[in-house]
Amino acid sequence: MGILEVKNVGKRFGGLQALSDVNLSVKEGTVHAIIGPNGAGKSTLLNCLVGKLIPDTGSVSFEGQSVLGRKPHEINQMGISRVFQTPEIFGDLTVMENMMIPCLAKRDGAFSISAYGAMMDDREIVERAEHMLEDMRMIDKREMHASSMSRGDKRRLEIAMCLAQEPRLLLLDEPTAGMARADTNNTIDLLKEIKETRPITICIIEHDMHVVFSLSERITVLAQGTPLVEDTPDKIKGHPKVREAYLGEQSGH
Amino acid sequence: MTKSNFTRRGVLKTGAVAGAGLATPTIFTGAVWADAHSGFTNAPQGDTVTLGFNVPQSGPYADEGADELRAFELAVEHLNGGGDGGMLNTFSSKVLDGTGIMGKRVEFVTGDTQTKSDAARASARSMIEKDGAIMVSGGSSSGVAVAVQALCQEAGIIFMAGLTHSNDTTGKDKKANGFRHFFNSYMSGAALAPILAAQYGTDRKAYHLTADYNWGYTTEEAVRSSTEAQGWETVNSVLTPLTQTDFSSYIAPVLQSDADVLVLNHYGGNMVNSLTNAVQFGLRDRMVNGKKFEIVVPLYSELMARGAGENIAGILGSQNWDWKLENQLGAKYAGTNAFVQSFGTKYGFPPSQAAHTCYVQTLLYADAVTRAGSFNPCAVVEALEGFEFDGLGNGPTLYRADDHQCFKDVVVVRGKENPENEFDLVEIVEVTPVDQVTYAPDHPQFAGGSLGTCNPGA
Amino acid sequence: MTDQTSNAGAVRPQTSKAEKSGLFGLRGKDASLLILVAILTLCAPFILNPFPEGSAMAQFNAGYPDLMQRFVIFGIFAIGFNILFGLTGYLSFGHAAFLGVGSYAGIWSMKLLTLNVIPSILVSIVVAGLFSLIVGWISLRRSGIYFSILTLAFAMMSFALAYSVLTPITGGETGLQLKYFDPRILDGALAEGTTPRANLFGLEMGTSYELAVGNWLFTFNAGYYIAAICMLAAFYLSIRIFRSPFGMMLRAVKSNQQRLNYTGISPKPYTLAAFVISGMYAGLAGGLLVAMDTQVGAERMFWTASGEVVLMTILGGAGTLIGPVLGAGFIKYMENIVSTINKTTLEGWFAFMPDGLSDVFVTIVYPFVGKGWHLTLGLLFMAVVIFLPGGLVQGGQKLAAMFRRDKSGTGATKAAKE
Amino acid sequence: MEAIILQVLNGLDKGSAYALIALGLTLIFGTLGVVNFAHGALFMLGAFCAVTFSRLIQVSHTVIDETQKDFLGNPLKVDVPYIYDFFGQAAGDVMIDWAVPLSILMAIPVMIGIGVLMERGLIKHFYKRPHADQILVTFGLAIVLQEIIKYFYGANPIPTPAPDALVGSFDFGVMLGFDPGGIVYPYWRLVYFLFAAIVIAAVFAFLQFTTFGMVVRAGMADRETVTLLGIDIDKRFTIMFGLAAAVAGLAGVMYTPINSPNYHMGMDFLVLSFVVVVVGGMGSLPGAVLAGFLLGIIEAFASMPEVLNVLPGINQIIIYLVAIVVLLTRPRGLMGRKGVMED
Repeated sequence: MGILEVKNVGKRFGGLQALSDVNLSVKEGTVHAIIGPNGAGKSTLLNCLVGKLIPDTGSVSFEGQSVLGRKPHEINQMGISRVFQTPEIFGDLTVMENMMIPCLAKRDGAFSISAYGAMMDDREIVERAEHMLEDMRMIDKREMHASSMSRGDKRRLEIAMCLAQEPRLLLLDEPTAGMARADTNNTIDLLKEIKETRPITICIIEHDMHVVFSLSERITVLAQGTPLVEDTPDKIKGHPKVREAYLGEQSGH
Repeated sequence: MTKSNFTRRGVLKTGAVAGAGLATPTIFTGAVWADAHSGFTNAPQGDTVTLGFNVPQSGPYADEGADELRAFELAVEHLNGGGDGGMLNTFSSKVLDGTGIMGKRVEFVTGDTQTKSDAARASARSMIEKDGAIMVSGGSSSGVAVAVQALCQEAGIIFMAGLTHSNDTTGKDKKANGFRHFFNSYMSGAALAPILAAQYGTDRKAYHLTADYNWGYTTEEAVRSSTEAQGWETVNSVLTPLTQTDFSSYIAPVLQSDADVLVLNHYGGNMVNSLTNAVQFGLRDRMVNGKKFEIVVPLYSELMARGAGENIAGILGSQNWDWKLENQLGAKYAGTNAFVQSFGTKYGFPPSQAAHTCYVQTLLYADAVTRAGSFNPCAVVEALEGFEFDGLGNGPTLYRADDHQCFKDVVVVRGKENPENEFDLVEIVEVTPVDQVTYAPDHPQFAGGSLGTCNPGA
Repeated sequence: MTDQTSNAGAVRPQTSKAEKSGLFGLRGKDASLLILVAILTLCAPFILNPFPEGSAMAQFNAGYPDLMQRFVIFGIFAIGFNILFGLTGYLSFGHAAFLGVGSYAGIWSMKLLTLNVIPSILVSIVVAGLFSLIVGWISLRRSGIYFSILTLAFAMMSFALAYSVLTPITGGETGLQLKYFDPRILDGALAEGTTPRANLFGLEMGTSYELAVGNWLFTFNAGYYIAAICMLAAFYLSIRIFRSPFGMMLRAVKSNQQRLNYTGISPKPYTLAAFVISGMYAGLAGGLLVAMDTQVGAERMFWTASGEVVLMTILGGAGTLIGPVLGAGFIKYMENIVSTINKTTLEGWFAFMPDGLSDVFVTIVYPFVGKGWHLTLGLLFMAVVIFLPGGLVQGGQKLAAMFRRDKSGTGATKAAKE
Repeated sequence: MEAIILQVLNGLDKGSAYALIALGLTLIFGTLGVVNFAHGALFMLGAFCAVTFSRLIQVSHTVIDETQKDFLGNPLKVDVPYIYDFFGQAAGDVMIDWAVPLSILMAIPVMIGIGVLMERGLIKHFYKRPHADQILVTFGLAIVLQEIIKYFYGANPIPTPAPDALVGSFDFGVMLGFDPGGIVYPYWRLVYFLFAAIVIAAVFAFLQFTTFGMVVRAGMADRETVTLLGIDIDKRFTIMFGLAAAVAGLAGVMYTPINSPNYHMGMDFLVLSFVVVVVGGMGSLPGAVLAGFLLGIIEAFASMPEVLNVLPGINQIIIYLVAIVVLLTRPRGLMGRKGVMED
């Protein structure tokens, strides 16, 4: 029984069968990658996991509890955090404030009004946020406006914000898309570090095979909305079915 | 320390000249002035007295407000002995001699009501609290009149209403410190009904379109009850929103009904638009039950007539006053020509009824103060209550003590078929004499209010 | 002296190191700002009456009770609106409805319960809060322009109904006023014909104390000070909200709702709470309007009234602490002072010039004052937004920056900042 | 039955005005992303083009007629329009009579000019500014424009009649086999409806069948891509603004015989036109037109006495009620696109 169990999930958009009969099991503590050519349904699957889309058929459960029908913030509160393709952070807020919000979410839940005490008087949250920033080596940027940072730093901040909630499952949607090689390597290093230092399961959707093979322990290959194979990276590398799926379209990867 | 509900700014404003002589600033408390005022709000000190003219200067009634303001300025000029004296020469009371009011030169301040009760009250409070006005006058709607009248009652100054036609102003919302010279919905109905019956017959079916607010309600009720008393039948009555601009969807059902008279209980922009739309739908040329279809507008105003253009041709309505009264109906309405002469000379066109009522109200106030020998509001109220006068353009008139409403003849007019110029759009049909429009103070259409007692303020 | 939210949360590193809270839990700049506003508000009767009575410039004096009351009351309204719009970015175009509903509730409390203003203001706040809860709960299902139009629709329906169908409850066109024969179950009956007046445990709102210094006359009005204290409390509370976790969440809503959702936080209750809080501010303003001037007309719910508070907030600087108050003061000053300047006044001002010249000046200035005050207002709106994109607050900051540059190196800067 | 047909006609007629104003508004709103509170003022300016035109062609010189007296007893001054001198009295009278339709000729260039001037001089600088700033500046502009009109024309409505040939009404019912007098409809309102239909069709044809229109539609769908393609979208936006101003202006010109224009008529229509655009859905031209007609018809039906007897006061709120219901059931209005003005 994995931490995340996807069973027989299907999703249809008008005439397009985006997902059909997807089964997936992510083991606790592993790094699991989902790869596939463009239009294979990777993003649709991810959106079904976090509550942005509701699958037409099948079930998705996290730690034995169904996530279906729950709103994104409820699913997040169950312990799933998501990193987006383009970093989604609070651009108008400072780095420190960006960091404090997930800390508050962790402690106070989806909604709590504390409109009277000053934010900066909340020792517990301030310390936790500062600690996290130090961990991520961003403490010197704490007063910066998040929108004025480089893309690599935005990504780092977004991951840090997700980690601050201490999720059991971290979903990453092409975390290195559009990044320069140096930033990509930094991100790989960061993810490796996270994997080693924290008890966390990571599920990653990625185009870049370099990233996939440097990080993951299991790989699921998705093509035309259905899982083709699921295996360890070594086996996937030479798998004929995978070659077939990629050849002709984007053998370059 | 003194307690006052409204300041006595007039004290210092005019006393400033004397105060300027003090070389070193001295701190007074209000108590120092206690003996200088005479026990009422804004008692004028020194040699001037300030009146507040609160008229709409922005919004749809801005032109009407501008005309009221012209009349006020003219009245002040005449009171101070300028110009040709206007109606001072024809007024039956002769105490005003062109030396201001009781020897004090008249000054005035102006404000913008925006035809909103909040803005009107703010503006009036500024006149009272900041400028030390002893009387406030003007306005172009009943909502504003009722709001400002109540304010003046609280503040302890006199309110001389401008154009306000709703029964409520001297009915359920009447106040001891407030006076209305303008006529009201009841009088419109009572004046129109016999003439409508004479002109259009007693066997008529009326369809009412009524503005969906207080003035509309009282006007409809007044016209309805007095026409029904003449034998008319009211087939339907539909309320239209204040903000409506296109009345086509209200006019169309009239075509479907068997009504042969349409009564438009609308004022201002509503009336201009509803009348224009009604004429567009051919109502004026329509025949129903073998009778010619007729449109009636209970309250006419020159500015609205101008806005509606040729659509008003042949349409009956009532007015408080018309500038042609004296020329056409003789010396009973003396004062009219004197006023038109001085207004026309100064501004180049004849005055509207709104201008007339504001001019007359200012004169009446000045006269009452002079006769009472005091600016004290209670003295003024006493002087105005039951005051009978003549020579102000409406013939013999009574300021009734019971409700502070003027009783005088009502003019019934009709839109001219071929107006010669834009100021001569209506013709006088008849004048309904005062006894036909007089009602008992406790008439049900006016029930529910009480004057209270006069309030002199601080 | 004034600071923008963007760097408002701006907490300097040293402050987070357990510095003890300053005035009522406010720190540094915030505390100075509060003190400054308090001083300005309490001394308003002096500050707003700089010209001696009877002088030509006395026209520009704004230190009379009605206008001073309006400054602070509309200041409250705008502060509340800013909590919603400035922080969350949700542009409500129907906030005047809450002010109106608050006013009606307040006057009914004075009609049915007591003439004391405290219960009336409380009733105003509660009723406006409940109404805003309903409107907000429905309208917040949509965002952006769709939200704006939903709030506009509710406000316009409130206005239209209050003006017409609900006349028995609202007084319709002529509004609601107090009568001596209203039931008022907590007060003794009033003598026939007397005018009911709002009071605070016997202190009537209209009570004024006048102080004459030379030719100057200063009016200290009880109602103004009660409204001013409410405004200071409202302002203080708004600073607390801006600086609180809740305020930060609201800014996060404005910044990125997607991320907020995926951080396990539901934006809707936060925006709804902000909506209700700002509705209650509007209710407080409405209640105070009634307390100061016991009359309500439906026009205060018309869409132009809602538009006015939007303009006040943007004009002053949306999202800043003090901006909305400045914007409210600016618009109310224009409305009440510039509109009263008539031709006679102008002629008085230019009387010192030779005849021909003074006529020229009067002719040039006349279209912009008196009945032309709207024109001046429109031109100033455009000028502010073109030259000061951050509103009046930014103008203040620019001035302050210029001042600082001039004095830099003299050491006066620090002294001025303390 | 007659009553229903009449109200449908009324609804279509009201709807034409709403649709025309909303069409221009949504062109600016949906394509340029600018909240234009001055759009109502453009409608009002259009109406005053008609007023100005009919005054211009009646510019007169004064002749003193000693035989008549004015109200103060002085000799009457009679005005003789110059146009009589140029074209003779008969032709001059025809031109004065047809002033409103003729003024379209003046209104089109004037309104396009005003639109272009507005965009180049003011709006251009606000594309990147927050919506709040756009609201403030366009609201300021609207106030200034209407105050200028008030200064020159006063606050009172100015009667601007239709040509004599089109005054009066037309017995529509007889054509459909109803009793005479059953369905009578004013000529000018029919003209207005046809005119609106033509303008709407012209705008759609322009956007559908010209390259310019294709680019603009592409720009509405995805502005960034179009800019990336190296197309000078700025210039096109200027033209769009001119076009939107012209549509609003024409709506105003033709509206003058229906209701006498006054300086604040723009503000009266402003709120309603925003409601129409939003109910139609942001960024959708057909949505704006559909919503315009829909709200017009619903408003017409809500004002029928039969309806009001059952639901008193429904006419006061119906438009807003419909707007709320539509927006709650269809999150982006009738035909709105995702992501336009949603933040």
